[in-house]
Amino acid sequence: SQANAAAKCVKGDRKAPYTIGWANIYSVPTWMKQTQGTIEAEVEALKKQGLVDKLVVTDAQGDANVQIQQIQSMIDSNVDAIILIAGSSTAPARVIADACAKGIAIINFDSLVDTDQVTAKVNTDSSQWGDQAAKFLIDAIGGKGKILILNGPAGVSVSDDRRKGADAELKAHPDVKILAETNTPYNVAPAQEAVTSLLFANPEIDGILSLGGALSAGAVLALDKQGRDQVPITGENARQFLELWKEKGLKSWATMQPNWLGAFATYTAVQALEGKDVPAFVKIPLPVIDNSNIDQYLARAKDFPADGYIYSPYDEELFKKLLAQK
Amino acid sequence: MSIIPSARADGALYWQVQARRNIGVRSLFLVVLAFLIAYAVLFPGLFTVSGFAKFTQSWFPLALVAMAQAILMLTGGISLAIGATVSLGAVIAATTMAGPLGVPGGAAAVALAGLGIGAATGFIVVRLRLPAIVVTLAGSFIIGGAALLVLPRPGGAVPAWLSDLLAGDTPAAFVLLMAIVLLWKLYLATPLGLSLYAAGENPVGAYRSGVPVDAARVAAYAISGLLSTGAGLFVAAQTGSGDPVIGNAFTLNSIAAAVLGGIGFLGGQGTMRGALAGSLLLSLMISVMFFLGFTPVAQYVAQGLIIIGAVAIPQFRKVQQ
Amino acid sequence: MTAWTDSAGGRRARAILTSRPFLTLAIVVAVWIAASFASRGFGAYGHLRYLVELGAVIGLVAAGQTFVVIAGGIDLSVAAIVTVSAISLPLLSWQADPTGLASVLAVLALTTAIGVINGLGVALLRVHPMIMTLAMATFLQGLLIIIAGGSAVTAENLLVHWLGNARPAGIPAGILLWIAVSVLVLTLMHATPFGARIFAMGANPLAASLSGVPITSTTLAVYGISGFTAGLAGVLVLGMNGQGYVGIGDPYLLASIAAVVLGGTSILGGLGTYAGTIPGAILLVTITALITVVNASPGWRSILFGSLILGLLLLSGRERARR
Amino acid sequence: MTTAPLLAARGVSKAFFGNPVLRDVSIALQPGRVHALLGENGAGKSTLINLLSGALRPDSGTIEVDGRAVARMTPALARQAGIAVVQQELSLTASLSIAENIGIGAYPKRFGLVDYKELAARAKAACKLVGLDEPLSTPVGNLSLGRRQMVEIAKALYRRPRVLILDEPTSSLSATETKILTDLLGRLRGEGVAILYISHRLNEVMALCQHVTVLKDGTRTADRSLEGTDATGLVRLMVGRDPGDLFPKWQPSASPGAAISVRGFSAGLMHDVELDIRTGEVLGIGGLVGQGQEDLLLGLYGAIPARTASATVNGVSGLPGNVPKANALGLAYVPADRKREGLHLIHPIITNMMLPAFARLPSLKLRSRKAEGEKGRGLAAQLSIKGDLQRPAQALSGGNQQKVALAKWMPHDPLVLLLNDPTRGVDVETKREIYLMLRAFAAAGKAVVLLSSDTPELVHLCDRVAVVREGRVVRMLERAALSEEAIVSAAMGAERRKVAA
Ligand SMILES: Nc1ncnc2c1ncn2[C@@H]1O[C@H](COP(=O)(O)OP(=O)(O)OP(=O)(O)O)[C@@H](O)[C@H]1O
Ligand SMILES: Nc1ncnc2c1ncn2[C@@H]1O[C@H](COP(=O)(O)OP(=O)(O)OP(=O)(O)O)[C@@H](O)[C@H]1O
Ligand SMILES: [Mg+2]
Ligand SMILES: [Mg+2]
Repeated sequence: SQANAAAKCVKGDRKAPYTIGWANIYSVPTWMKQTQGTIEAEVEALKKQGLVDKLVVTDAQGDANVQIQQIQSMIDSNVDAIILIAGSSTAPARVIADACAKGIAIINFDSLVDTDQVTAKVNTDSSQWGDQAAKFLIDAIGGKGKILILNGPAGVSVSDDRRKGADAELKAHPDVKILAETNTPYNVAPAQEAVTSLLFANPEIDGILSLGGALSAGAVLALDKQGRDQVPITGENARQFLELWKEKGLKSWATMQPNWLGAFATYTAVQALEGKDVPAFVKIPLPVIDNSNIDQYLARAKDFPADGYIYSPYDEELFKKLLAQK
Repeated sequence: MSIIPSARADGALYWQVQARRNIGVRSLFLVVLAFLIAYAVLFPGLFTVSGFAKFTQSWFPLALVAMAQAILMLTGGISLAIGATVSLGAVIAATTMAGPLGVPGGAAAVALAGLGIGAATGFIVVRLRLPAIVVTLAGSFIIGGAALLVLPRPGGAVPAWLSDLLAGDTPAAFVLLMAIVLLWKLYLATPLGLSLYAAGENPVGAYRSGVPVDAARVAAYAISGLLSTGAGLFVAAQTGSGDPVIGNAFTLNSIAAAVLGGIGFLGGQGTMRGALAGSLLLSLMISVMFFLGFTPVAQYVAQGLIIIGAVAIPQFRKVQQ
Repeated sequence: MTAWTDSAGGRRARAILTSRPFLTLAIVVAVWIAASFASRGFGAYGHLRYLVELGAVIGLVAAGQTFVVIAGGIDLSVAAIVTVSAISLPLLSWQADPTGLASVLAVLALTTAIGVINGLGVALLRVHPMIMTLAMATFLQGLLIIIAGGSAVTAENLLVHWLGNARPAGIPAGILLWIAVSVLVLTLMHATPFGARIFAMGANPLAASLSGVPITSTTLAVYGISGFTAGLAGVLVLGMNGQGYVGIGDPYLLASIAAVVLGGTSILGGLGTYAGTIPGAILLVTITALITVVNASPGWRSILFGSLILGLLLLSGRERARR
Repeated sequence: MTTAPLLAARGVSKAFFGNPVLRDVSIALQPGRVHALLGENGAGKSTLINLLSGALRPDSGTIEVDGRAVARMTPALARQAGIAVVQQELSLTASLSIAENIGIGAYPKRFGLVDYKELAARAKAACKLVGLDEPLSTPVGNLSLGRRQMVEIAKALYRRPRVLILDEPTSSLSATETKILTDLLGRLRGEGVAILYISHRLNEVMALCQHVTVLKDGTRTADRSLEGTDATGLVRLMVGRDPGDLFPKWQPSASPGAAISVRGFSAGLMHDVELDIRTGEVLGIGGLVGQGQEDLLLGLYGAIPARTASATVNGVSGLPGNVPKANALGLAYVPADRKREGLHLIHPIITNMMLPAFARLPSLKLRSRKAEGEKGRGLAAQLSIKGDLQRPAQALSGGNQQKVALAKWMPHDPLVLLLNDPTRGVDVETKREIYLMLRAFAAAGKAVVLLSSDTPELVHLCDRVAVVREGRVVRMLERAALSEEAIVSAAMGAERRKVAA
């Protein structure tokens, strides 16, 4: 990129304080609510610096088509930046391109869109997630055994990417036998139900490759309720899972999709509007939770909702460092 | 029989009948009009070509699925598979149009899939006399599964020129919608189309009067399937690609739009113009609430109130009269 | 209807054997047997017991739904009500309530009130049930944004925990609860004037009203019951999962409707029985479990699930002609 | 007559679920003849016409058109053969306009579309014949029962039938409309149309028909010319024994006390009504169809909003605000449209009979099936409703449905009976029973309000008749002044004035 080039989409004709549009796909789930919390906190901080004027929030109620319409409305009302969790990895691509053409800074995080017409994308690496999880599990069961794989909903990029990421490791270990796979929403109850049925169908299970935190909690509960021994399991920073991990003394590993991605996206948007160059893709390193640091996480549990996610701490220094990486 | 005199033809009958049908939805029209005005005040850009184009593009797929649901409800049926069918239409479009079949071939595949699924559903519901609500619930899993087989994760592509044509800066979607409404009017003016109402409200009586009741109902399902996959095709063009779960929300929205528009569940009650107005209201509501700066919580509450109000207030006036 | 003829015993037995509830039950048993051959663990006592326990949640939601459907309506807010119940219970716990009974009662009062508001909209504002309950579900989403995640109190409620985990005499408490509710529901439905009014209202509201059936209060009661049973299901599901979360009720909307219809209740109202909904609910969880253990891609699994429901419907689900 | 019958059934039999409804019945419809089909409720008349028109198929026997047997009669074939059936308000679609209803199944087409111009012309012609003057675009749902009946007839005429079958076409028509219809049928007969006419009003049959077929319990008991028969003879043919008088001997039983008294009453179409309903009387309500009579009853019953300057109902002042309150005050209402307003067709007969009881009993009191069964059987015996009470009400013939709609109020011993055409479609024997019941009811010091389209009924049964026109009670005819002419002329007053102006 050129020396003083602004970030993509940004034309330099917008002046602080900025109006930020937060195009949420569905604001009801707790993860979203926590994310919204980090965004609001960041906006407050930026307001104090005179950089942000107001935050406009939309909720597409889970409907990718409505999200398109709401982004269109944001364009129509000429917001300065849009931060976005996409309801579909393809659907908003065209409306985002329109926004980009209008000089609106677009920061896409968490669920990404297949288009490069954005200022920046911010995310952990889903396929790395799957890869690391598989590595841990295969290691934990000694390189061979029978496992279950728990996936998020079918037809959604994130769950598909995580699963694909695990493929290489699994292929490399032919002694690891996949007994069964499931696709459920990222929720405890459906995972628990599915795993219970699988437990009865499969008397021997050596490990569970779970690619979502609530799924792991459901699996642990299922094993517990059916009086089966816990097995090595991968997971995520869902508070319920971490508490179960400690309580049952699990052999486990977890990573996270930090809620502060929202705050970071907001920060990045303002930086881009302020004329700073930002990387087209900011890869957030996957934080790892294991037996060495789980207590630090659980020590902060009280600050997080019971059905929420215990995310790692963050501050502006972290954001600066992340933006500086090339 | 000569005692039946041949009176002078009354050419105005069609229009009188049409005018009568406005009576039931007049107050909904007023509500929609109020929202339109509010929208135009909040967003004057609505009156530019591209503003109008974008606005109608948001509405278009919902309008199609509202029609798809309404035509079924008029015959006393219902579909919980509308959303899945939209998804299937979208993924078929996104996987065929950029390939050797090209746009015409892809469009034909989409249309055939819609007609075929609709006709099959109709056959099962009508000829095997199974409750439509569960048949289509089962159908939603089957059709949704098929969409996942066609495209396991979002992807595919629709030629850019088609996207620009249908969902660019021209009000092509609006023109298309008008054309579809016109076709619907034509269909309703055919004996089979008009039979919809009789077949829905009073199937036994209609059968005895010589109405092809079963054919009318199966045809309704086929048309409904066509409209749904058509909505899917549009969504694919609008988004430039396919997504196997993109349509999910359309199922409930289509029902909400139809019922909001005064379509009854027992068949034969309501009009398509009502269903369209209902879908327009649902679509407008989203934009108007945005421009009023509602927070998500307020959006949910207002949405509930608007929907109830749009149905309750006219009812109230009716009771008072 | 057929199960309650007061004619000779033999005819009565035949009526029961050819009735929809019995047919649905027979299908459940047949599916269980067939599935046990395919997968050894499927027919294990523990698994079947678990399926029935899962069925209890659907069964509870579907109890209210059966009332509403027979009364000629439909309740699309049950999923949101289940979630509200599971989420708000921890918020409503008090120190002075060691058993947790008071908070459970408070939550049930809340969900019943939500149902009654549905009823008010339907009966007084004359809003179509589908619209009224859909709008209510939307309201409740807004409410959930406010209350969800707000409390960090896990469900430390003894009663709820007991419901979700205890097994007196080897039978999960959830199943016992379901049995108790079923007896009550069946009695209310088929052995009281209130039940008769509901059937009359669903079959022909105009004629019912001209016969003196108090339409408004009956409607309020019906939707109130639906709110109550959905709330109860929320309490149970909270106990079974140890934790409530937003979306916990989502699976129960379509499931409750499907259980009602698979059990032979007419979606048009006026005909049906909860006796059919019970096996209908078990049938649904059975099929879901069956699909889970089948190794296939998500697309094929979905297709298989739909086809199974359709096939079973073909066996049992003919709508009777009416009008 | 030497020509082959236009339409005939030869030895047809039909059973429903093993219960024979028709046994070896034959009937032949000749051109230029009005053929009466008589029989008690449930004798099988409707079933026979359903066989003739292809709506049902016979178990054995054949249907012949123009002397040739038709292998498989269907509604479509029947239509092609020029057979039109007037069902009793069964075949209309409420949301379609009059014209669209009339043409349905046989729309004139142009380029594959319905030719509205042609449709309007032909529908208008058909409407004119039956005296329907509402705009053709009016949705049928907006019409009263009687007007819908006229649409149904116009619909049959629209098809220019060679064979016209009418199933109780006059059961909800007033004398004036009946006259229009009978004149019309006379003319059609002159055109050579074969007409099959079902009615329970024997005076109409006597005046109109030339030939009669009588069914009893599904078998044909008579098939003969009507010449030389009188009404008594007809009844004898139907019931197989000598009939008594149709109407009970009138004896005054009215007392000066008012059961209901309203001043300045308005409800629906009715306005400014002053009315006293005395205990012990049968008060008739007459007039042309659809002048607001029904709203009068519904308003008193609390079923539609009503306003009054003052009102007393069984000693309590003010009108009941809703139906349960009206029931508590001792009012009961039997609607005219039994299928839509009176009955729960899909529910067992016994449940229908018990419904008012269910509405009043404490909600959570346990029911006793046994007691219900006994009470139901008692009612069925009282009103001679035959067969298993667990059958759905829709399995009953029309007349028997009417009896159920009436029977359900009997156990409650209402103080005021509001009746809306209670003998619609009821056979003579049952009518007689109902009349006896009503008079006995009045004699027991209760009040009966009888809204009826059957003028003889008003004349012979009532103590007084209030004639309603354009939403007002225009005349109150005392017993001494009661006659068919008096009622009809009071009802027609408006038309006369218009003509004079
Ligand atoms: N579809 C059916 N299923 C069962 N029973 C039927 C059916 N249709 C008619 N019946 C029975 O057949 C008998 C004859 O009925 P039908 O309607 O022909 O009588 P009807 O002579 O027309 O009587 P009405 O004068 O009351 O109209 C009745 O007992 C009725 O219960
Ligand atoms: N589902 C059903 N079960 C039993 N009988 C039925 C059913 N549907 C219709 N019938 C019978 O079909 C016959 C024709 O119906 P229709 O409504 O014309 O009766 P009807 O006797 O002519 O009544 P009305 O005298 O009021 O015209 C009736 O005798 C009725 O008993
Ligand atoms: Mg009959
Ligand atoms: Mg009859």
